[in-house]
Amino acid sequence: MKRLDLFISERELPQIVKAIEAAGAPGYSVMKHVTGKGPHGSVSESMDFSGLGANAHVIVFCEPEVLEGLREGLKPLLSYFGGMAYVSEAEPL
Amino acid sequence: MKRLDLFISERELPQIVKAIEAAGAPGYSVMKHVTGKGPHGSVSESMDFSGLGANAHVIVFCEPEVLEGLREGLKPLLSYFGGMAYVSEAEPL
Amino acid sequence: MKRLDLFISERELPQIVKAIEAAGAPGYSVMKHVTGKGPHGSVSESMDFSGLGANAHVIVFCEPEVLEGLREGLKPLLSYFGGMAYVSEAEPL
Amino acid sequence: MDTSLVLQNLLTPPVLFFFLGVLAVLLGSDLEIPAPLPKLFSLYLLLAIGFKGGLELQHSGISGPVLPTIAAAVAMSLLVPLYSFLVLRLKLDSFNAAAIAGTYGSISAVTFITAESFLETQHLHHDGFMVAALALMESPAIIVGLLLVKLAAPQKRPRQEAMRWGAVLHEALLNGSVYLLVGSLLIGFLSAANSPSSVEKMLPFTDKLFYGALSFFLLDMGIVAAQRVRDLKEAGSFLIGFSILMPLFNAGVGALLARGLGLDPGNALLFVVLCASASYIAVPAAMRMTVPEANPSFYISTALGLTFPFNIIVGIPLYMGLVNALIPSAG
Amino acid sequence: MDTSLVLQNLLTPPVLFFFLGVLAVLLGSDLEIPAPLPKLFSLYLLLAIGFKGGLELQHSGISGPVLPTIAAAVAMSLLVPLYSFLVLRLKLDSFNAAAIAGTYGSISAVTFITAESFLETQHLHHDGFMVAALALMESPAIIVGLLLVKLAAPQKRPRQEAMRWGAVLHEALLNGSVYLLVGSLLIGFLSAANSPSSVEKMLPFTDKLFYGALSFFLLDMGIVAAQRVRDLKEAGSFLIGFSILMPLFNAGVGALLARGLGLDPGNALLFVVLCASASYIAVPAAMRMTVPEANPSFYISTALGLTFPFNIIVGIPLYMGLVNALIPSAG
Amino acid sequence: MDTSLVLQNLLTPPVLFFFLGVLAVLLGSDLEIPAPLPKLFSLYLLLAIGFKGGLELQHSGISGPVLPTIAAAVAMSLLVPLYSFLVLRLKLDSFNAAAIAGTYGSISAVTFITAESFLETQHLHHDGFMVAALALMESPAIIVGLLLVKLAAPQKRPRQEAMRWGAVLHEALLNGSVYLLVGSLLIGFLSAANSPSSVEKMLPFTDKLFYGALSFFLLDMGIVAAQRVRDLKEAGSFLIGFSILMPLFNAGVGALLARGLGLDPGNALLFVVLCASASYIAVPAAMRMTVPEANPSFYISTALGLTFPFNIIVGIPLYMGLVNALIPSAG
Ligand SMILES: Nc1ncnc2c1ncn2[C@@H]1O[C@H](COP(=O)(O)O)[C@@H](O)[C@H]1O
Ligand SMILES: Nc1ncnc2c1ncn2[C@@H]1O[C@H](COP(=O)(O)O)[C@@H](O)[C@H]1O
Ligand SMILES: Nc1ncnc2c1ncn2[C@@H]1O[C@H](COP(=O)(O)O)[C@@H](O)[C@H]1O
Ligand code: NA
Ligand code: NA
Ligand code: NA
Repeated sequence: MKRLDLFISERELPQIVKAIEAAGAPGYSVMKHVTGKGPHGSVSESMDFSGLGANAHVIVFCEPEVLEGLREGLKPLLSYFGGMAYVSEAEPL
Repeated sequence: MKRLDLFISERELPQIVKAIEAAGAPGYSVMKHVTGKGPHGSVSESMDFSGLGANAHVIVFCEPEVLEGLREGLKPLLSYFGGMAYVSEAEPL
Repeated sequence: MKRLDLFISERELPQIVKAIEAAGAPGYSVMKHVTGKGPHGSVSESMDFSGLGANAHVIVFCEPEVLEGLREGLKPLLSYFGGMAYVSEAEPL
Repeated sequence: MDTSLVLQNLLTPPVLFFFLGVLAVLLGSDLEIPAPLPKLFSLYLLLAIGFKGGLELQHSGISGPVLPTIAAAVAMSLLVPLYSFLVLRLKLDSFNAAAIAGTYGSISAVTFITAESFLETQHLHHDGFMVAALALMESPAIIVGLLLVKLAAPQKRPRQEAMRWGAVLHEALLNGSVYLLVGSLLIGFLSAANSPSSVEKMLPFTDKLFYGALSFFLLDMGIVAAQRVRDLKEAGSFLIGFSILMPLFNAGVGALLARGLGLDPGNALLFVVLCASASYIAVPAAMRMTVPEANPSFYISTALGLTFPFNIIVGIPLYMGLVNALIPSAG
Repeated sequence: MDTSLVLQNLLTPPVLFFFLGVLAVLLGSDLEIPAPLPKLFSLYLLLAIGFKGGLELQHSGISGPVLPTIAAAVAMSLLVPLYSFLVLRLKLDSFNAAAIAGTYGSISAVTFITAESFLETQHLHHDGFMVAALALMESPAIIVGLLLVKLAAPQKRPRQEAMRWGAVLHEALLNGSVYLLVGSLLIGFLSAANSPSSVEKMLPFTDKLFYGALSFFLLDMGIVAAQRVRDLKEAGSFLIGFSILMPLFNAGVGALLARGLGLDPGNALLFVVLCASASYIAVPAAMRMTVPEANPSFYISTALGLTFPFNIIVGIPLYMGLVNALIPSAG
Repeated sequence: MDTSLVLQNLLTPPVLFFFLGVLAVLLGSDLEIPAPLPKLFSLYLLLAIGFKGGLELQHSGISGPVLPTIAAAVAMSLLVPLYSFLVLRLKLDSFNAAAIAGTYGSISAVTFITAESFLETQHLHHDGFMVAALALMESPAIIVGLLLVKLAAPQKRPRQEAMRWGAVLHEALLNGSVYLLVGSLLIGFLSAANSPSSVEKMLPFTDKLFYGALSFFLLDMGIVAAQRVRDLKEAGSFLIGFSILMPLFNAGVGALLARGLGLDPGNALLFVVLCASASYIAVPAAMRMTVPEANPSFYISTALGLTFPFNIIVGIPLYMGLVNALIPSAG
């Protein structure tokens, strides 16, 4: 089984979730209020009051086949809006 | 070393933590306010005001032997209350 | 590629982040409000009002070479202030 | 149905902010009141309503219709789940039927508060002991709901120990919102007797802010209720019908009881609203723990997605009309 | 420049708390107002300012200078982005120029509120319809900003569908903060007409708390604005100059328009402040969605790191001086 | 010990809500006030107490007993840690002894506020300069605590640079809560002199809400304090004894000093409470940074789990009795 870790802006969350569902992932988990730094600069929570928000961390556990679909659906979003994605191995308990 | 990622309802957290401690895990970390989707449907934070809450993400790093005990203690809880658990490999820094 | 998971007190976050940047990591993500238990005892969110805070979960994805620098910079902080760090494997999507 | 009453209720800030929240979801606005801000308002409203009730109870004393009314209220919180269960079993399994039945036996503090505000705009008197009735109707319904599961559900449940009575009673009586409401009631009661000057200093917080905080909270409730409407489709027409007809039936029973108890119109309306409302604070949290077999989207979407808006928008003025018809005003 | 006005503005709690926040960052204090508390204050201020504006609009009616003023305000929110864009294109690409242009066409509700508070300490009258102008200036600027991108940006953008007009209009009109402001305005307007007693009960929340809540929020704004100052260095001297000179220019245009519209000094100051302020609530959130090519640190740090503090601290009294010079007080 | 004073203190909303929180933990209720809501109240109380103190300081001026009292307060915040350290070293290592010593030299703003509220129910006058004393007692104790570590701890600490004096002074003086308190004091002082009308507009927020917000916060403090009681067992009987006896001793010294300073009973009580209280806001956060070798559960559970409840519940009326015995009321 595969584990996908996504870090994106909270603002793009609805579109990312749509893409995950479209790829047929069996589920996903979302943590908001994530801060950090990446190639596009620092992200803090200080603009939260404005609706701009910080980052979200999205985790998807899925079969390798589904990962292919996720890659296809997510890559364009990540390259347009920014954000990072990493894959690792995992097994159900 | 093993890494266990649990996703359960915040409401069941006390019972899950009890089971983790009973299995002799050397420690654990808990993140609340996790939303997501799984076989039992969507979970949002909108009922937070009622004490129902969203999901919690629990992480346990432990030796493989301890994982066996965790499996035994957690499986019945997960199958009764719902929730997901995944295992992967990790090493101390 | 390597994935580093750090669990430290929110109070030490600025120093930890400084060490991560000094080691030349390409980025990092931070989740606050993490509770848990470890060799130094339990950590809850109940002292949050005092500025003491709970734990933070820091994730760094980086090349193995950078991990060496991270180890060097972080180990003294972790042994002085407490906190845990685990390494696993990951690949970009 | 007295449409002028409906209109008078409709065009007040609390109800209008509720609509604004509903509309935000329907139109797809990204307006959001992030957690834990709604919890702040929810805790505040429970604390304030309890405290004010305690003050009034101290002033009015425990006499006249107080004890019979409270007894009748508790009786309704035991009875409503029983007959609701029978109706719900027509279409649902025991777990879901019991969880929803408990929900309708219990009460909605926010509906109660909105009814109080409505009474104030109508210049109708009501008493502090009604808050005691409110506080005492939450727990029995939870217990009956779980009793129904125990009696009617398949004998062998995997984690029977989760149903230990200790745990159930604990959840029913010490549930955070029940506890805060009852505790604040006692604190109001004690403070009013012993330290009137300190009560005076509490009032800007518990009294003056109350209406505005209620309006703000109802904005969020509108958002949450509208998000639940989607679940209603899944729930199907049986549950949709139940969510409207059961409150109406309970209101009717409540109105007759209120008349029998000799309550004046203000207290009678509150009594009817207690009977007609369903819990979406204490009960869902309790059910999730103790009847995990039930589908939360059923008991939450009926109580919060349909019965709550119905009561807030048309129920309260409708019940006022009913009360006015059954109970002649003293004035 | 009337230094006594500047001082009078400076030594009031809202501005002093803003300074306290700025100084916390400069001195390295760990003072922090964690999320989502600033959001609570931000939602509260929008709700309260809208509600109060609605009340006053109901009382004053829609007559006299109301419609011309609102029309002029909307016109400015369309015009300012156009000429700002031309100036910004001198140094920036189309994406960044359009995003910043939209920001300056729109308004800052907190600057407006601080100006209202300033007027009250000056005992100068102002009208509720100015809040309607505030509410109506947010969306057009967002739309013009995005129109500019569409017209001036390289033809082929990777995710053209993100620029569907439906999505853009949706973002402009239903953005959470615009929606709450307009909704609260309507609720104030309707409540004032239909339920004066319920309005009375709202006032302790929407009116009495307002000044203190503004001060608390400005403490956070001071922290956030000061954190943005670092980004300004990256933005360079062109943008730094723009963040001061453009508001001054817009204020000049606004003051002349206000005179032409025959506004009295209080309303004139508010009109000028609307023209001179830049949005850091609704617009950045919209731009992030629809012009992700633009660098957020540019449009946020100019509007929030420089224009906002400038307006709060010296802009408001400066514009008051300008208004006093151009418009003779009726008194 | 004047039991009627104890009872009068006990049956006020702040103390009763504190009890309600304690009881919630003891009974196992799931009542919870989630982060960051307690931080909202904590920030609010610091802001309001500072602002009110500044106003009063402006009105009373800096004369008479003001400077001697403040000097005595600062002296106590230096002295208490010194003799506390000697006592604590009997059983604890230097790190833990120094951290706890610093905690007891510093103050608890919430205890101070509760004492102020108690004085108001007793109709006893007190002055704004006592808030200045409060504000100035936090930092010196932090510095002495760290000085003790430096002098008495094993020479070689792994990260000696963490103890650079710059960092320590920074933490002591610019710690968020000290900074907000002192800043609000200055803002109150400046506003009162320059803009009385703006002060008027702050009062509903800083004054009227104060008592209710304190009660709400104490509900959470009750929960947190009771959760700490478990840690007390680990701390052992020596620390339990210390947490009660040291405040009593400090109160005695404080009462004699207050008499020597010629303070009237109201100010004397506040002075005693400053001496007798221990910090669980600024100091633990500072100690965690600069003496990580010390066990936080020791310095938090003594100050928050025992000394704080003791002072809130019996300490304040007890100290009032002491003050009444030592200082004859002017009336
Ligand atoms: N190397 C990394 N390790 C962990 N998180 C990262 C890393 N790079 C980027 N991120 C996260 O991804 C977010 C989006 O990155 P970006 O928009 O590409 O700068 C950042 O704000 C971080 O939260
Ligand atoms: N495939 C998945 N990937 C990531 N998280 C998941 C997945 N499936 C379930 N979850 C999380 O586990 C929670 C509980 O799942 P469940 O109750 O089994 O529907 C969900 O609400 C998600 O937060
Ligand atoms: N075995 C573990 N698994 C997951 N998290 C852990 C583990 N051990 C420690 N932690 C986390 O690391 C934090 C710091 O640990 P400590 O070394 O006790 O200061 C704890 O509070 C937990 O959040
Ligand atoms: Na009911
Ligand atoms: Na503008
Ligand atoms: Na002290």
